[in-house]
Amino acid sequence: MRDPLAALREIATLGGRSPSEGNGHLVAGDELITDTAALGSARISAWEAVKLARELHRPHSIEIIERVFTRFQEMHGDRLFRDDPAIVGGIAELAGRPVVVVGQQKGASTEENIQRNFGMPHPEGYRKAIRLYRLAERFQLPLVTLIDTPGAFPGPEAEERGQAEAIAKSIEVMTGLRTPIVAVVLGEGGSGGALALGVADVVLSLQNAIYSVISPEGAAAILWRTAGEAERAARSLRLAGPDLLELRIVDGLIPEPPAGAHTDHDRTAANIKAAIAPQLERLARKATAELLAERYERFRRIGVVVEPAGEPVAPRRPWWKKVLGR
Amino acid sequence: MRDPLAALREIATLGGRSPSEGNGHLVAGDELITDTAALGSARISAWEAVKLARELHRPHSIEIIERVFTRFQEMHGDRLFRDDPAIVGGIAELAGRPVVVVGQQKGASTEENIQRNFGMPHPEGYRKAIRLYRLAERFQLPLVTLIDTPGAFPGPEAEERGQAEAIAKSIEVMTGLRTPIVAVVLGEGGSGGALALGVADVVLSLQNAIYSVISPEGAAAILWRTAGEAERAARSLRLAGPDLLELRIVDGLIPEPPAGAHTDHDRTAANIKAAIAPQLERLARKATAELLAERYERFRRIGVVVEPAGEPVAPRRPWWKKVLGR
Amino acid sequence: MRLRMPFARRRELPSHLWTQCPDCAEMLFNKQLVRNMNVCPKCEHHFKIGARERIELLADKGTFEERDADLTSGDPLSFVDSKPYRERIEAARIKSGATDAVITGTAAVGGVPVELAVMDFDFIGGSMGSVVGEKITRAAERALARRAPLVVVSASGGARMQEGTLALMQMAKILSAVSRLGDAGIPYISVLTDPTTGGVLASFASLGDVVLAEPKAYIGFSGARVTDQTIGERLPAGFQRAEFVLEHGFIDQVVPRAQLKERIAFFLAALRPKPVDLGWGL
Amino acid sequence: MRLRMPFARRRELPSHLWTQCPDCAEMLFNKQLVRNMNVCPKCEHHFKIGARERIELLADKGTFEERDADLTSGDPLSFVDSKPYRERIEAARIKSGATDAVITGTAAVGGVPVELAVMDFDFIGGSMGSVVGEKITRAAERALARRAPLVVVSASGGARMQEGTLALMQMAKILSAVSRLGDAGIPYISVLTDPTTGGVLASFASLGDVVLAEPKAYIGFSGARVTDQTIGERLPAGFQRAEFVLEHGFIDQVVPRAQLKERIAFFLAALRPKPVDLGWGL
Ligand SMILES: [Zn+2]
Ligand SMILES: [Zn+2]
Repeated sequence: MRDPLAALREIATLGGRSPSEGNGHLVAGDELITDTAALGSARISAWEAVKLARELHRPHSIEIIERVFTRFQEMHGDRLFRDDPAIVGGIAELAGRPVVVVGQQKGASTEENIQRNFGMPHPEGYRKAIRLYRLAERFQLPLVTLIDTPGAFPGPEAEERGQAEAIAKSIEVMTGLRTPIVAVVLGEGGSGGALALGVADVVLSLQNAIYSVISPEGAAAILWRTAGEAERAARSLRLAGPDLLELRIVDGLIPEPPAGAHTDHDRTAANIKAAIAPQLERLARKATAELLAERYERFRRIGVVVEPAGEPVAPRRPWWKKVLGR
Repeated sequence: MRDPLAALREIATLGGRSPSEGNGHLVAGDELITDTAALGSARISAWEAVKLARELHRPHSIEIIERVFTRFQEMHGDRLFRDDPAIVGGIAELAGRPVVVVGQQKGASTEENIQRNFGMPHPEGYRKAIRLYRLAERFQLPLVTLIDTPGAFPGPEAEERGQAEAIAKSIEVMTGLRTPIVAVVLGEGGSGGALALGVADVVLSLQNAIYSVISPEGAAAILWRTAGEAERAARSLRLAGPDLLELRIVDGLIPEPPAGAHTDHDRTAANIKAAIAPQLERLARKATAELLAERYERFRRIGVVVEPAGEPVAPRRPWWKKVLGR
Repeated sequence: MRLRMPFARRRELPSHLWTQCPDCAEMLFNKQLVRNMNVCPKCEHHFKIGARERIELLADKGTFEERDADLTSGDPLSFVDSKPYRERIEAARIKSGATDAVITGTAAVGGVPVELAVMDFDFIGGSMGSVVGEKITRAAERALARRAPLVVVSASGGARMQEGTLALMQMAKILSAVSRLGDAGIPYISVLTDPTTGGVLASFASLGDVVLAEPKAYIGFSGARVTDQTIGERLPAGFQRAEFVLEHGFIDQVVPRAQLKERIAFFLAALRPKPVDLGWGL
Repeated sequence: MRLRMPFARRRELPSHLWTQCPDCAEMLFNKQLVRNMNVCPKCEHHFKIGARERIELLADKGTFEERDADLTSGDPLSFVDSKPYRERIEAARIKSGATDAVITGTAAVGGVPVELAVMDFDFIGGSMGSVVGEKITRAAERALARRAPLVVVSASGGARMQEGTLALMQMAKILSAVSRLGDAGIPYISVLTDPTTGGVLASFASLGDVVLAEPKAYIGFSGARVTDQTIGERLPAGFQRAEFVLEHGFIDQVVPRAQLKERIAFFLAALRPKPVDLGWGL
């Protein structure tokens, strides 16, 4: 096996930083893990993380919203087709200041899951999200997104109404949204359907949440032709919190109670609040242009490519400086 | 009966102009009638106009587009739900320059009318229009809209998908669209469903087209409780071309062949081309801010209200000057 | 507050003291009904209320200052149906006590200064003619000029036929002004009450930054009867009622009348006008 | 042009001279097929073609200059399934003749200078990993820097599993760059070919100012098999084919291969980049 850190060094080379610099803009503290070494023996297996992330009684978006924020007023509808119960959103207050919050919503029971479509949004869910993003932008409210979905719903009606277009548009709108954005992966970050809420200035994850390009079962079915290899696929996909931190998909991990978030919703929410409040504070002080340029760079850096041998890659000059000749 | 010109004098008072000033920005010529006096005995009854405007073989949007423009490429879809055949649109060239053109599309036969839903758009039709308006804005192409609809489709599915929202949004987008717009009423201008394509810098109408707040049959059913009074309603509603010109709903009338547009599509199209080309030319020279300010004023002026007696209304200072203190 | 018969449009007893709830058939003592904001205490049926009553319910006490109260309709089309338009207006004036189908002015709601426009269904079915268009447009222009939010409460059968295309064009006139509020980052809250239809719904009423509706309010572009006749289909249950429209994605919340003021105040507190006008191109 | 077997994914005869059309079963002489742009002359079935063939068809003769040709994949996850990712890449390189699943460069199309990116389904199913993300992003950045239109021809099974979330994030990375083209008024034309699915369709492929597709191209977010299994429903006829997606409003035109270049050239001529960059906030 190849040294897994080699990949990180490749990233580092491209990004012009070494891993020891951490994620650059986040400072570790009690409320945020920014170095996987700090996890020590608390690091669980990928499959354990998958199970915890999907735990029925894990706190979902509304449970978190009610505990992290005050005075939440839900706002419904995409103004186009339908109000999708798999995505909730609205305006709430954090430390007395209004924010727009949007999250995928699973149920805590079978009945509720049927009503919420197991947290799998239709296109109209993403279009509701886009509408609320635009509301945040118009009134310069910070945006907090909560990611918790097995993925966008793959049914025929979702295809007919443009699931792909809706996800693409949601991502695109977030890349250019002129207000601060903090995203938190609460449970399952399922593929493009999760990323549609995930383009943020700061992307955090609960310690035991997962975020993956495909479900482990899906990967196993395609790569090993049996869903039985899901555990192995989970490991290979590097979808658990600490992996995401090492790969710089997320900027920090939010600690969970020792036995998992489902054992203590209040404490989980308190940890989330402690983690996001200082980030919103910090981002609010940035000029919009700086915010957008840094958001661009945050995603621009992601990926591992090898430039021709013998030509070491100089630290990449930020894109906007090239264009503006600075 | 009250002197019908009294109303015009009221408008004039409010707008700070007298009727003799004409429509302000348009100069009459062979290609455009801007004074109803010029019509003389050619002025037909309202009911005759209704019949001509609805004539099955009257040239509809595609027939006009093919004759007025060259190299028309239709563009489909609203990127949300469906491609509505009752609205057509795309890019074409006028005198070698690209324009975006969007129009309601009736059929010239029963089969085609069923396929085109008799020119009654669903919400997705208006959303396709909005998408094309935005395309015109992004690439600074002038927009030409062609109005020809009995009205927006009133079916339950259209209601469910937000017929009202779609029309409202289309109107709103047009009010602020940062590119020149010329609208032409080809046949029937049916209520809000027509206005959704009708917010333009210059609004023209074919001589025998109609434009009405409600169909004469609908008005008769409500006001006289019998559709049999449709002819009387048509007269009362002042929906014919010359009425629209006198009320300043349209800025000019485009002459039709003597027996009506349906008798000569080529000549009708040639007249339309002769009418709109100089308008597009003129509007292209305006700065965007001036264009938007004038479009605002064009619609801002419409309406007849009476301010308290004894206080003659001074010419209203344009709104944007008030705000900017000029 | 002026004591006023809450008009139920179906069966009702012609009593000065009692009104029968059209939903649950309960006989309600008028004074009690008024105390309960004209909501049936038994089944929560929301009776239609006039613009003045609505302003009493929404504006902070003593803050409402009416504007453009003396703007009245012309008769540009010299329109005559079963009676002349001028007579119809005169009758509506007497029936509703208002000069046209909207009352506008400045007010505070929950301490936030706003421009407020409230429609009155009693004035020719809340229909929108030049006066409604002019008054709401002026309210939006004042909102822009002083960077205050706009709150519009709609109740309307649509555009006023007796003013023809001039009425139709009010949709574009109002939206021209409302659109500029959006560009300038000034909040616009739209409240839909029973009924909001036609050209009012197809223009400003649908496009609030926040859209609220009262329970069971009838909300639709085409009247259900028109739709039913035109299409010859049976309509789904609850078709074109607020809850139905909410499910279909066009309303943020259905809010009972008793909570409406505090809810509007919440959104006004959250959506502050942007401090600087970013301009719309001049 | 290099003579290449047009791969039909179903029954085909392993001949160097003949290919059987998977749609009409006609036996087609390979040379004739290539002359016909790999379209069946009998039934117009559009065979998949490689990125180099596509560039030959679209770019004005001799104008294509490849960029970032030597950018290759790392193996950030040290991924091993039935074989190690590094071996899989090596095999794909040999099979397709390309270094990854997209070829990018500058070209002229109908005389208009553009940045061109063409995906190759033969390279691990046209899957999008870091290299695809980086190359298309660089193409978009070059397009912005020199204010030239961007044309992307997609053919992809989606994100590349072997690069995990790093592959997923390429969707955001590419769209960050593409979004800035839109803000700057620089045209972006997206061409969907058989098949365009998953994370590619759910990002840049869907958001062209103009979206064109080849006839019968398979276009969908979830594979039809996934959809079918998940839902247990029979799918409508033509589900997820270009014509179906056109009807549902997500494609501007379905364009036969023979007309594709002239059609792209038309839109490039009509949609000129705005002369001045209005900026995106700096
Ligand atoms: Zn009751
Ligand atoms: Zn064939």
